[in-house]
Amino acid sequence: MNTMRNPGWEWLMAQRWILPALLLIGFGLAFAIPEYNLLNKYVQLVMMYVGINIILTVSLNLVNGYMGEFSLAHAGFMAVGAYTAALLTQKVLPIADYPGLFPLAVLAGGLMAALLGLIVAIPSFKVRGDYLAIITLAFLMIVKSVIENIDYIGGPRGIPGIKKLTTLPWVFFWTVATIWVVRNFVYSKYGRGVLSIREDEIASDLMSVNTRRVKFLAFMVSSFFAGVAGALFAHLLQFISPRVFDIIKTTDVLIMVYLGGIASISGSILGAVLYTVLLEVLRPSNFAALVSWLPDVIFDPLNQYFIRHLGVWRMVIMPLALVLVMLYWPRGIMGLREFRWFVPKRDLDAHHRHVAHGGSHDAPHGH
Amino acid sequence: AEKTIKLGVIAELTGDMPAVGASCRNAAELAVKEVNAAGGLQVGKEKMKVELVVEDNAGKADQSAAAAQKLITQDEVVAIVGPNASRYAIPASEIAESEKTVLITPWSTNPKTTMDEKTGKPKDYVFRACFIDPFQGGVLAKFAYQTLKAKKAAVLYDVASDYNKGIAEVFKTNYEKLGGKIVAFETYTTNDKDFSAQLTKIKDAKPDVIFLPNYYNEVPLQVQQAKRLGITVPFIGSDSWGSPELLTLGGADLNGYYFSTHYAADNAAPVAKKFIADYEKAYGAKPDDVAALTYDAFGLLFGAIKSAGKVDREAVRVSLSTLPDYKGVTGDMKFKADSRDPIKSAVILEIKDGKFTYFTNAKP
Amino acid sequence: MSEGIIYWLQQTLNALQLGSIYALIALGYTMVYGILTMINFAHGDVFMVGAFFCFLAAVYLGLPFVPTLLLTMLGAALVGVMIERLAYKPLRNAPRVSAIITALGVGIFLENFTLALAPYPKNIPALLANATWNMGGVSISSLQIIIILLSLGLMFVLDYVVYRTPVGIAMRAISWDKTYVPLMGVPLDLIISVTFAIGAGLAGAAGTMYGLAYPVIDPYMGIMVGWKAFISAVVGGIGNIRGAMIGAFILGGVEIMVAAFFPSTYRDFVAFTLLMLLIVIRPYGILGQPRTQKV
Amino acid sequence: MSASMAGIEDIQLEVRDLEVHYDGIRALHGVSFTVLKGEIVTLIGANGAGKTSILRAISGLMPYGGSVVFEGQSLKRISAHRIVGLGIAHVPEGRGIFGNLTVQENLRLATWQRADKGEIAADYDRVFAIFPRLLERQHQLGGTLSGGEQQMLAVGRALMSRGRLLLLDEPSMGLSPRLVQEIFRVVEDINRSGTTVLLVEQNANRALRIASRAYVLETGNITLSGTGRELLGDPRVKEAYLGG
Amino acid sequence: MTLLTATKVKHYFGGLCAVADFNLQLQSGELMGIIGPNGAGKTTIFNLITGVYRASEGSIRLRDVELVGKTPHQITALRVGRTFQNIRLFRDLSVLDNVRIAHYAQVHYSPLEALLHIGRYRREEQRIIDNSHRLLSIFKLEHLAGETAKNLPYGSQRRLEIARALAIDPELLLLDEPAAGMNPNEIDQLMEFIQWIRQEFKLTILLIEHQMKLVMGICERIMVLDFGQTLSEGPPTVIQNDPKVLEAYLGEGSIG
Ligand SMILES: Nc1ncnc2c1ncn2[C@@H]1O[C@H](COP(=O)(O)OP(=O)(O)OP(=O)(O)O)[C@@H](O)[C@H]1O
Ligand SMILES: Nc1ncnc2c1ncn2[C@@H]1O[C@H](COP(=O)(O)OP(=O)(O)OP(=O)(O)O)[C@@H](O)[C@H]1O
Ligand SMILES: [Mg+2]
Ligand SMILES: [Mg+2]
Repeated sequence: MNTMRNPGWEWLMAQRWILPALLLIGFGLAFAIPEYNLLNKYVQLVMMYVGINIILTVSLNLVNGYMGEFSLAHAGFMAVGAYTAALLTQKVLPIADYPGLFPLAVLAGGLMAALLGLIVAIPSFKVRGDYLAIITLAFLMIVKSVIENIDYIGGPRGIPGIKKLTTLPWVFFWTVATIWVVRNFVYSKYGRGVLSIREDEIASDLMSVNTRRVKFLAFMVSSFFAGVAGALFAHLLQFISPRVFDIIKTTDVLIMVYLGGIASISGSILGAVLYTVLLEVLRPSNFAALVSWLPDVIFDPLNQYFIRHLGVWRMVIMPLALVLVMLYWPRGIMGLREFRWFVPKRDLDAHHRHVAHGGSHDAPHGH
Repeated sequence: AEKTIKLGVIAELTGDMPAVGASCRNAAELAVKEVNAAGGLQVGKEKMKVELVVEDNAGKADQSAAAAQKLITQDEVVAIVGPNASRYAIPASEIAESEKTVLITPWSTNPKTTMDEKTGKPKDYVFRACFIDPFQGGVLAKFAYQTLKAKKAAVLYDVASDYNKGIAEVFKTNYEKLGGKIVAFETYTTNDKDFSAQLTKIKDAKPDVIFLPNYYNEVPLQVQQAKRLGITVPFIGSDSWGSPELLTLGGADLNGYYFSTHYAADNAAPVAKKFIADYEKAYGAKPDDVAALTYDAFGLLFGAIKSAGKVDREAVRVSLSTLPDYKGVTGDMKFKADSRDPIKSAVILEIKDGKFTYFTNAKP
Repeated sequence: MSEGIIYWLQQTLNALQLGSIYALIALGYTMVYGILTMINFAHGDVFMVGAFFCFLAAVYLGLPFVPTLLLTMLGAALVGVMIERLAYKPLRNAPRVSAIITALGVGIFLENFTLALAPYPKNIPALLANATWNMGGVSISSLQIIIILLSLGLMFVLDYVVYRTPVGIAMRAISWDKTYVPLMGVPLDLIISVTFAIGAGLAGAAGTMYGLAYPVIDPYMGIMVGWKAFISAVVGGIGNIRGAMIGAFILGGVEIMVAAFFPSTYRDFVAFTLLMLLIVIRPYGILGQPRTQKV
Repeated sequence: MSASMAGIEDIQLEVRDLEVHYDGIRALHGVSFTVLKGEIVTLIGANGAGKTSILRAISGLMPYGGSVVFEGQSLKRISAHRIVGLGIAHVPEGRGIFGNLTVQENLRLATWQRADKGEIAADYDRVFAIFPRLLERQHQLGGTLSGGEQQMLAVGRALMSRGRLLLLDEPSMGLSPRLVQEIFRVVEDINRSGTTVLLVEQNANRALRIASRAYVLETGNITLSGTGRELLGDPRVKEAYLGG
Repeated sequence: MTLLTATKVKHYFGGLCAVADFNLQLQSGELMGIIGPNGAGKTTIFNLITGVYRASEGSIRLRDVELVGKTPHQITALRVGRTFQNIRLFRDLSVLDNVRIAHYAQVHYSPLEALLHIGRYRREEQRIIDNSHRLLSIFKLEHLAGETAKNLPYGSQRRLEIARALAIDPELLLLDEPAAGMNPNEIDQLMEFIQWIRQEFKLTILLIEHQMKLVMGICERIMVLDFGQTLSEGPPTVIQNDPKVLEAYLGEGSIG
């Protein structure tokens, strides 16, 4: 709460028009970039990954950060969304004739995932903590096993040749939609209910919060967007298989959530961007390009002995960086804090009604 | 500065199959070093040096696609070699196809890698250096039924792995077509180390032969555990056995078993002998089949670039698909006009005295 | 004996062996898990490092079984204590989940660091003569017996330590709330480090035994094993030594028996569904008790 | 008797200019006081005055500025568990019972630093003589005890560690009137048998009655001090802490 | 009019009988105290009324609604509010949010309206914020609205707990040892305060307390529990002199 007190920053955070403005510019760019090839396709692809990862991270944060559970099922929901959407576009919907039906497929993927979210939501009424973590893990394994055993959807071979329907504007749209909806959820009575469950479930129930309903909604919203992300992912990669959605995928999303910070939308965005971009930047050739301004005497040996081998070492450096970040910010970089841009004005005002002008801080835990 | 030819490699350096990635990178670097040592590649009138860009895909499908996209758009490579496993090769191949850049996967045996799902036709730009699953499964079924005279067979395979499952199923179909009986068709999941339940079941079914279309790091465990349970019938395997590591890991347990693969080191052409010696000198280990196939993928590429006479993606594609018979480490190969899968034959090796020995050539 | 019974007996034996292998790992896991109530993602990777130490000791130093085992345990314990001091201790007062994620990071680091040094799988030589006996169609190996006995023995030792000795009482006190533990005169840091050392040492021992039972090792071998240890510990009841043992046997039993009597393709599906039901029915594990928290 | 008149050897605990911070906010602003051997000294003060913080600092549970000297030895850089070994026992606010340990195990844990087996056995008897209820509940889990039983256990535990100085943080909180009387009686007994007591209490009336000396703490500063009787009669104390 | 009726309520924890035979008739508007030795089952009775535990036997009715079998939030929605013996605030949340959360049952908008911030959302949210501020200012906590609850001094945390309980708009308020950890002077203030909120919010209050000064000072009727059973019941003057109560609870001495 005290890291960002400089006046310039304060001023910036207080400008409510910036976010809508960024949104507009973002949409413009999302259309313009692929249209006019403003950035090369590799950068475009990475941008789409970033978007999908933001969707995953923000939605997982709802359960793992705001609600304080430790769900490992996210990749499972993603798989459900991916397979549902891919089957629709490949086998059911006449996508070839009407590419405009793609959003329907994505929506269906999300809804299917939300439906299966029940499998996790219902035990969560009774089971908490690490015991619930096991249930989510089991869910993930079950999803994987079921997909592997259905030959109609490719079994372990997966579904190749999915039409590439995911585009930068679509990714941008869904990313914004996710952020918007999750943010709305968080700043509603249900969102506060989720927070209170994290803090003290019994007290929450005794303060009139319908904890079942709240958990139910939180799991549904979370798994819905995981499904959406899966659907987009399938139509970007053009190939899915059960392996794509294994525990490693969940681990990636977990890292992004906790790196960015629990119970923070801005944190999740930050975490997803950092993690995804860093993994790409640390590619040997990218890294070499980044430091190519170094004089040859330094660059050449550096490149020869270190950068060229970064291929393996980047996976050593990444977790180290994660550990360091966690030691420094135990709740993640933006843990329990929020850029004020994301906080509804009403909430901001309510907390600062009697605080003298300017003596503010970032809203705690996003309120 | 002098002009260079940039070639990309996507390898599984980290993730679930790092050994495959390491072999692939090693062989790629060896191939390029040799060409450059000879002054470069003859393209048209000039000799051009080859520059290699190696990317890791971390054993992830999305990173495979990202790596492919990066190599093509950012590094502007002429062609790509890799990834090896089908589940990584497929997403990379989609990018290569839409970006009109040649991609040769050394080791992906899934038929779908080189096929366009929408049209059912082969992809234009995606090639492979190996044979495909149905071919191998057929070869092995015939070998088991006719050569080994086994009337009852059992299969144990990894149900979560596309490769294993693919071959297992082809084997089953072909074997039954020949008149054999599959008495047990058992599965496990990647990373399992204990197969006792399945093997006990297999023992109960009393097969004449057991087929293990599994990777060389799992096969020794499976064979050892089977022996411990008192199973005495022979085992056969597929090209995934074809790593010298199998012998280090499995030792004498594997003597007397057979598997199909791409080439036989002891019955190899001079190119192969030279490659094996060079590789051993450079890396202190015998090359496995991924290394050999990667080396051949580069051989194919070099040949195609040379005969194209210019460094141009489209030209490379055209000349690759019309390349006359290429004599590689893993045998002679050639692409048919309507296919991206090389015509090549398989060999059956026997494990004898802790060594791979040539047993027979096999055509389906 | 009829074939059916032989089959049954053999599968039961298989289940026992797999269960004890899981138990070997779960016991060390649950020690640390019990006192810090932290999902120790790195445990599986310390186990992996242990297996690699075993490989080094056996192959490069050419040591026989006992010194290899001791050296491995020592090495793993050192790694464990180092991890605790550098990565977990600074987070002792932070939310529980921070340490979990740090552990995850440490685990991935260990995996890939090992990978950078050893990209190819390694083979653990047979340090123990492994005799196999055939008893009326059921085969039993000496290694199997050793592993089963070892895990049982360890369970009793640990159970004694945790429930009967002052160190054990201190460990349990820490697991309840460490704030006031020093007021009892108990050196908190030391006890936690000792617990980590024991846990990691056990992981090392498990790595060795696992390496002997399944002699192919690779840098990622700890991931799945770590999850299984976690499952065992939770199913048995968090922090409960006997529970971890039972959890491990349940897991091993379910995996083997499902594969034995159903089509093996359904193994994961059935096993994990059963697991899910089990937790729903017993939300605090088999032997676990809800933390009595008065309202 | 005041601190300045006492001989050096009589001073058991000397606190000088104690400062404590929470998240950068200062909770104690240089508190100084002394406790002589054999005394009961009580600290009274409103909620949040900093009483608990003082005790926590003394027993090494939190970092502080200033100095704390116990029997001539500075406690500044000594870790909490060693301080127990030096002879300070602390019954923390909220009792700090280990809910998953039995009564007996809770008691046993407190003997961690002791090697004198025979005397430990005698101390068990002593504790059970003072709190017969604990004997009855020996094998019950600490977490299921009632509030009063937990308080008894907490004091019993402190006795087991054989401190020469006993820090008590609101021992009467949440207890029935009867038990409150009992606890105060036990505190006096313990004191009489030679243990110095530093007592923090809300129940100022009672605390002042048994105290040799007392200090009044207000928002991190000591504002008044004197003997128990003096303060009991002081109108300022009456108005602020003894109620109408 | 009888607000709360408990008949033959029993509760067991495993083998332990925490509440043996509890009967109560609480009149609307009454302020009643429950006292009794530690472990007598007082808190358990609050937990039974609010649905934290389900009574093993017997019936608890609020007017004519049976409470046994209902979940805590259902009971709370019937306008029963409570505080806790050990403070249970939402520690990491702001003071304002602590109070806002307790409005859950009174905020009327659907999940869809919440997800899209449409319809009744704005109006309802504003109403809740205003009401929360009203409560906070009554409890002199308004300037701390944005502060994290755990950073509040103990006394303020106690007040916040009561404010939060009032946010659910209770008719029946259950206070579990509100004076614990307060000095006699603070208890005096608390007594006045309880009486004031009782008027202001038209509350029926049931309170558990060990501070005799408070119990004897403001309760109209007192029930003494021992071993989960009623030992004595009556106005303060009677209770104070009941030998059974003296023996089991008050001890030889005085008040306070
Ligand atoms: N963990 C903490 N974090 C932040 N501030 C704290 C913490 N603990 C105490 N404080 C603050 O320090 C000051 C002194 O607190 P302390 O607990 O020492 O008071 P006390 O006199 O013991 O009060 P009480 O009678 O309520 O027990 C108070 O203002 C309190 O709010
Ligand atoms: N969750 C529980 N599990 C087991 N026993 C319990 C539980 N809650 C309370 N008890 C037991 O029930 C009895 C009554 O407890 P309760 O908390 O109601 O007492 P109380 O009258 O409120 O005492 P105090 O005045 O000390 O708060 C006690 O013996 C207690 O140990
Ligand atoms: Mg205090
Ligand atoms: Mg109570």
